[in-house]
Amino acid sequence: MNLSDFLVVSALLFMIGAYGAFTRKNAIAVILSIELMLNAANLNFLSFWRFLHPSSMEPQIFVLVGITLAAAEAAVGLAVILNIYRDFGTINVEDISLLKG
Amino acid sequence: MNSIDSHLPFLIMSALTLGSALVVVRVRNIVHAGFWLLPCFLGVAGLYALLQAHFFVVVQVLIYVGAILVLMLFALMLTQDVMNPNKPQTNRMSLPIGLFCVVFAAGVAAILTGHQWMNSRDVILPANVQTRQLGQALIGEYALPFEIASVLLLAALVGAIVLAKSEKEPAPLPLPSLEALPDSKPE
Amino acid sequence: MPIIWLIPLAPLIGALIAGVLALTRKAEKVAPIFTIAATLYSGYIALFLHRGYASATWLTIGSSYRIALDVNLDALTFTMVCVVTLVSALVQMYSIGYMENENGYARYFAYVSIFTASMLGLVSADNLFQLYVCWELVGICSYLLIGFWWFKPSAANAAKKAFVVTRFGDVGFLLGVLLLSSAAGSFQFTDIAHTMHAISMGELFTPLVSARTFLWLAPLLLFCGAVGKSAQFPLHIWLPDAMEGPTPVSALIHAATMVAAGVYMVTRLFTLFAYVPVVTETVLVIGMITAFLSASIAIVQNDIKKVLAYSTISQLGYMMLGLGAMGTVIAPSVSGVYTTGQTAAMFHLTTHAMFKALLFLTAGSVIHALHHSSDPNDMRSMGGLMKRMPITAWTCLAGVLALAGLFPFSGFWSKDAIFGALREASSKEPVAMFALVVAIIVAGMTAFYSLRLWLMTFWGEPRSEHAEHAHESPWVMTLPLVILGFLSVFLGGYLYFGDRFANSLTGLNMPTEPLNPALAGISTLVALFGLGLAWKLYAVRRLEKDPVTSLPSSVYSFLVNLWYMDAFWNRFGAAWVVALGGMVAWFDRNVVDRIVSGLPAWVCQQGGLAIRKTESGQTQSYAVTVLAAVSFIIVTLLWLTKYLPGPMHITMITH
Amino acid sequence: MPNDYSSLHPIILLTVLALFIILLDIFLPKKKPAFLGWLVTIGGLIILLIDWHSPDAKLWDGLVNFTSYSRAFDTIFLLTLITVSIASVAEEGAMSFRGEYYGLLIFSTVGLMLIASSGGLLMLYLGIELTSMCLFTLVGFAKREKRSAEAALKMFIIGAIASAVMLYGISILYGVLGSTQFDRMSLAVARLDAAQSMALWLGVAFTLAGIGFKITAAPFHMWAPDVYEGAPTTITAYLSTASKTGGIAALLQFILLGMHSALLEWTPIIMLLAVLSMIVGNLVALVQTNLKRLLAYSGIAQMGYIMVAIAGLQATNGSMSVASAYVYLLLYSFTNVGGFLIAQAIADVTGSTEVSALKGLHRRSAPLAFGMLIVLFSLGGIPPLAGFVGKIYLFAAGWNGGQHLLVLLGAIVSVVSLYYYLMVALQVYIKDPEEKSRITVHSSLSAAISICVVATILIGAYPRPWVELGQYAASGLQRVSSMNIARTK
Repeated sequence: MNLSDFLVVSALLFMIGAYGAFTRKNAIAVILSIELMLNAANLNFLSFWRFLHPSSMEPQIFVLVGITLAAAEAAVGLAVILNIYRDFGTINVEDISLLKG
Repeated sequence: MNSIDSHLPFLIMSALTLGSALVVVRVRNIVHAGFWLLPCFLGVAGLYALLQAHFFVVVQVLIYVGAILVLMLFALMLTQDVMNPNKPQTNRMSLPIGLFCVVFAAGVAAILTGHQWMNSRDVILPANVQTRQLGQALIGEYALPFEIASVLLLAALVGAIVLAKSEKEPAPLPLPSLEALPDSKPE
Repeated sequence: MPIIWLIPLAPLIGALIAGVLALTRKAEKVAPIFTIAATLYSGYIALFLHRGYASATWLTIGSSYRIALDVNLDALTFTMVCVVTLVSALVQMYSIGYMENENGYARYFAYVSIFTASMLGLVSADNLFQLYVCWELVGICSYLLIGFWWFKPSAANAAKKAFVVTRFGDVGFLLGVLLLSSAAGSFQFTDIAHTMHAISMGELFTPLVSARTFLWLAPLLLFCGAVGKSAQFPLHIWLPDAMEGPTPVSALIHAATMVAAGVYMVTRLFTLFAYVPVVTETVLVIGMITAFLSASIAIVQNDIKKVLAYSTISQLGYMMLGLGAMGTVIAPSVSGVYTTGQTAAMFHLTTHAMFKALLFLTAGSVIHALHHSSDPNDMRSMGGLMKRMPITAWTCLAGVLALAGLFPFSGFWSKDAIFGALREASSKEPVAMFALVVAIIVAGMTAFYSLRLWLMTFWGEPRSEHAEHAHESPWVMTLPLVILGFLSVFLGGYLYFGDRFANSLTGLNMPTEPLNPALAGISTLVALFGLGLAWKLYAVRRLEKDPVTSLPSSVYSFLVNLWYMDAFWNRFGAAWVVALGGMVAWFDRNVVDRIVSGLPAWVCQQGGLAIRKTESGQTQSYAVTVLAAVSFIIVTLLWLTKYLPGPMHITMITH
Repeated sequence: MPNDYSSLHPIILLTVLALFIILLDIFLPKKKPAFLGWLVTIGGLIILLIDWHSPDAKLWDGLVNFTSYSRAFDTIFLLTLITVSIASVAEEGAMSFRGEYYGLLIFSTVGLMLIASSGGLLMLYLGIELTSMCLFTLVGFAKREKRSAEAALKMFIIGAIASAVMLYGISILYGVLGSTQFDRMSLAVARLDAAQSMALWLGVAFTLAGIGFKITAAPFHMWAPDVYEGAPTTITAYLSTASKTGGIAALLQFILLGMHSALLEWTPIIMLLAVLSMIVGNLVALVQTNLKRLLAYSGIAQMGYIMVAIAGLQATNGSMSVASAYVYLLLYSFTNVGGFLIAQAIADVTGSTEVSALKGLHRRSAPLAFGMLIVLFSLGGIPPLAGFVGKIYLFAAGWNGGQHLLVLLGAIVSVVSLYYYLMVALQVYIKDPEEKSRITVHSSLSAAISICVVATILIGAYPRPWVELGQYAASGLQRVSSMNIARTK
């Protein structure tokens, strides 16, 4: 178990999240996937902190910011989706494409 | 680099994280997807524990599992009738995008593992000291980012209320749990 | 502030006053008083000062580039200022009558006055930057004035076409400006001339291209601008369409001044063109093609303004011929070389400005008289206007004969100066010999169509109701005609006999190249031949059918004319001229038009449509693009840094 | 630099202003005009004044740097906030949550100001996120309109993904460089063999996604046209100017402060963005029929022109590129806000933002038509308007930086762009109007439009002070950068 192992796990987690964000039809599932991506970034920060710069404070602050952001994004995102649900009667991302070209 | 003696906990935690993450992005029933997020977040918390970041283990469980996940589940319940779980829940591009993500992940992992990381150390400070230092930093050196993060949350809250509040009726379901958010913010 | 600044500024102030008057919509009628007074005042300052220089820094970019505003009143500029202010003032006076009942009366004068200011700014520039800015400004004014009658879709389209087509040339011009100024580290003409000299001596490195390439590329890029603005082949297509604008505008902008800006620019920067023969040869060949092509088209036109438009293009081609021929060098120096070709071109520019403005204004006078008719521009529905509009007819005849280059009218002297330059060049260059022959043929064609125009309009009997009831224009319109008519007759000879032109241009006291009697004789004969042919075909009482369109087997022409010669000319002369003209016109419409304004537009359009398809409205495909772009950047960098270290550093051209 | 915390005052005061307005609105009677926009204007002007009088400062060991650079960019942000707020007064009557509207707008400006004064990726990231978070809501502010809701969803999803990608990239950069503070980053980059460190460029590429999202440089531009079309027009105006300006400010800091010694490797990335933005923006704008979409694509192209100057950073030692980018952003803010506000004024009457709605505008409202003409000509780079001066300056910086081919391409696509600007001008001046009724514009909206149009003319006619402001901005960045370089040696 070393730094590389953690980095590989976080890279995989990030890409799984990205995959979900790109392919899920349900808008809420897209937000869930984005949360996975944010978690991957946080995991990265903490691994670097632990293995490379254990006395540095920056990664921890970044993780806090990341978590705050996740919470804020969840709140705004769900409100946006609720709004979409009211206007369109669906939350399928594919069906919401009035604007194009 | 082997101060953490056993590989087993790491393997279990990564398997839990990645496995449940895969289920989250693939499972058809969206509510199930929401519930599968729980072991995934717990797995990440476990990895944090392996990294001796105890404070963040707690925060991860509190915020993600306690607040965000509950919020998600509320929203899912609210809109679950919309999506028919018997139909595919992924769009047409899922196969090429999947391939792209696999290749990309492999590339990123290869570059990151191939890098010569400098001054890699094995020092582990006791966890309580870490938390105290963090607390001091948040009211000292990093007071500004901390405050800005709170402005960010406030702005998000205001925005969420504006968007979610319907023009006539009182606020719909997600709001009560939103208001719980600032309290659970790490102080 | 030195008074010299007022040369470009006075018309600008006039334009502002007219603009304010246009906004208030009251007292619109007094607008021309201000603009004409301002224009005349500019001309007066120039006459009064004669020479002068003023410069001010407008902007400093970075640490080295100084962008200046200058008024450099030297001999060349002096000539141009006189031409511009004189023609502009007369055209504005004429417009008082012509635009009397139009909407946007004051707006019109504001535009014309802005144009005058920009044109004066252009000719008094001492740096490429100001030249370029004014170059664009006159383009915009032209756009606004062509589209002045915006409610006509043809006018709107013509305005757009003029703007877009000239922009093609302007890209080249802009690139030339950038190339030269970055090499020189300055925009000033003298710095650039010295830089060019240093490059030719191999003393200086050039950006982007080798010194060898630079010497021909930079001037040719500048020439692109002249091709666009002076309507040279293959960008000439905008000028005939530009006739949609009010006729006085055609006289001022599209005959006398703006279209001559290209010729002026090449003259001003001629020292840059003189380093490599291929550059002047290009100018020569382009001028030759333009002169011949448009003269042949002019023969078959029925729209009075279109004939004049093609004639203008053809005459501008003449000026380019003169520039390209170079002739002999009068005054060699790094910063300002003077050749007989240059002086001939400027001489022709001056006389042409007078007689072509005159021709357009007479055409305008006719159109004004017929403006109730459905197509007031069509010469087939005119005829017999000489009795009804005598002043217009006689002044027009003066313009026609000047255009035809008949002795002793103005056009004769300046055209022969160009022929003289060509003859001098032909001893060194075979292509100039060929160009001389073509130029003489064109002179014959010019004489033919110009007299045809006059005869179809004024001779014989009226061929329509409206022509029968036409009246002479009011005095504000005829007075400018008389003044310009006078100048069209005498200006050329006046400038020639006093050795005035070349000397005023170079500032040196040297005798003008004397007229070559043989050459002058040939050109006069050819012109007379053209005039005679036109007289033969068109000087009839009732012109039932335009001879150039009639078939040789037409019984009518046999019976009426009785002259076998007529039929003979119809068959072997006019017929093939018409066929040739038609062919060239077809080529112009279908090939040149399509390639220049069609192909790039089509490519851009298709490219736009193709890229637009990626904008599918699917949020997730956008999201994929973000990560795909990230991966693409990573792969590119991997490729550049790891496996191919070469290209990375090739792309980085550093000073 | 002194350790003077009074430099924080503008940011603090702006936050307080936002909170004050949100609270004030609760006590104001609904359904009556409240002129909150004018309150924002007055507050904004006062804060701008305070900003210009606050000292240079480097706080918390370089977490934030207040320099002439941040001051100059704050000016753009605040001026845009002010013009957009003035214009929004016209909409106040029909708006629910107007207090929140202005509050969020101000919060997003706070975020932008943080970007411009950030001394590291931490504050940069927070600033970007604060701005985005406010804009997600503002874009969806017209809740009843499907298009607005859709725009909010699109911007949210792309924005959230971009921010996650960026955070991941920052984590890698942290791992490679050991810090996200610009001064320490540049120190570490100088020690590293930058060209050979793929992990570094991995981090850079990921981080760029977040910044590219803000700038809407191709290929990160995809969201912009849809969102611009769907969002309320005042918000589109803000989004297309201030938000992009913040992105460029972030990019310049990231490159020049954080990775100064790796400029050579940066150049191809910027060149790629420049080429793609110029081509995609201009070509797709050619085939647009909606004015807001057209301006969106033209905005993408304008970012490409700025990238041309930034690609020349290597050779010009930065200052000319930064100054020209700043001048362009300043004038572009006025011009583009003006364009969108005119679109808004027309949409208020005709209910349409299609280009065809402009038909015969000249006869329906001559001042509006004139304003549109100025905006279009300025965007097209026709002298003597602001856009021309800006473009010349940008291309001169690019040319001096050795990017001759990019400048060439820029000149060519500028010609293409004239075609579609003229097409719009044609509709305004040449075509017959479908309706003859005159268009009346709300007084505050017309005030905002006048500010923009006058500024566009003024900057073009007398560019020297604005260019000097650009050089002032560049000097701030230069100073911090040279301090970093000095530490490296």
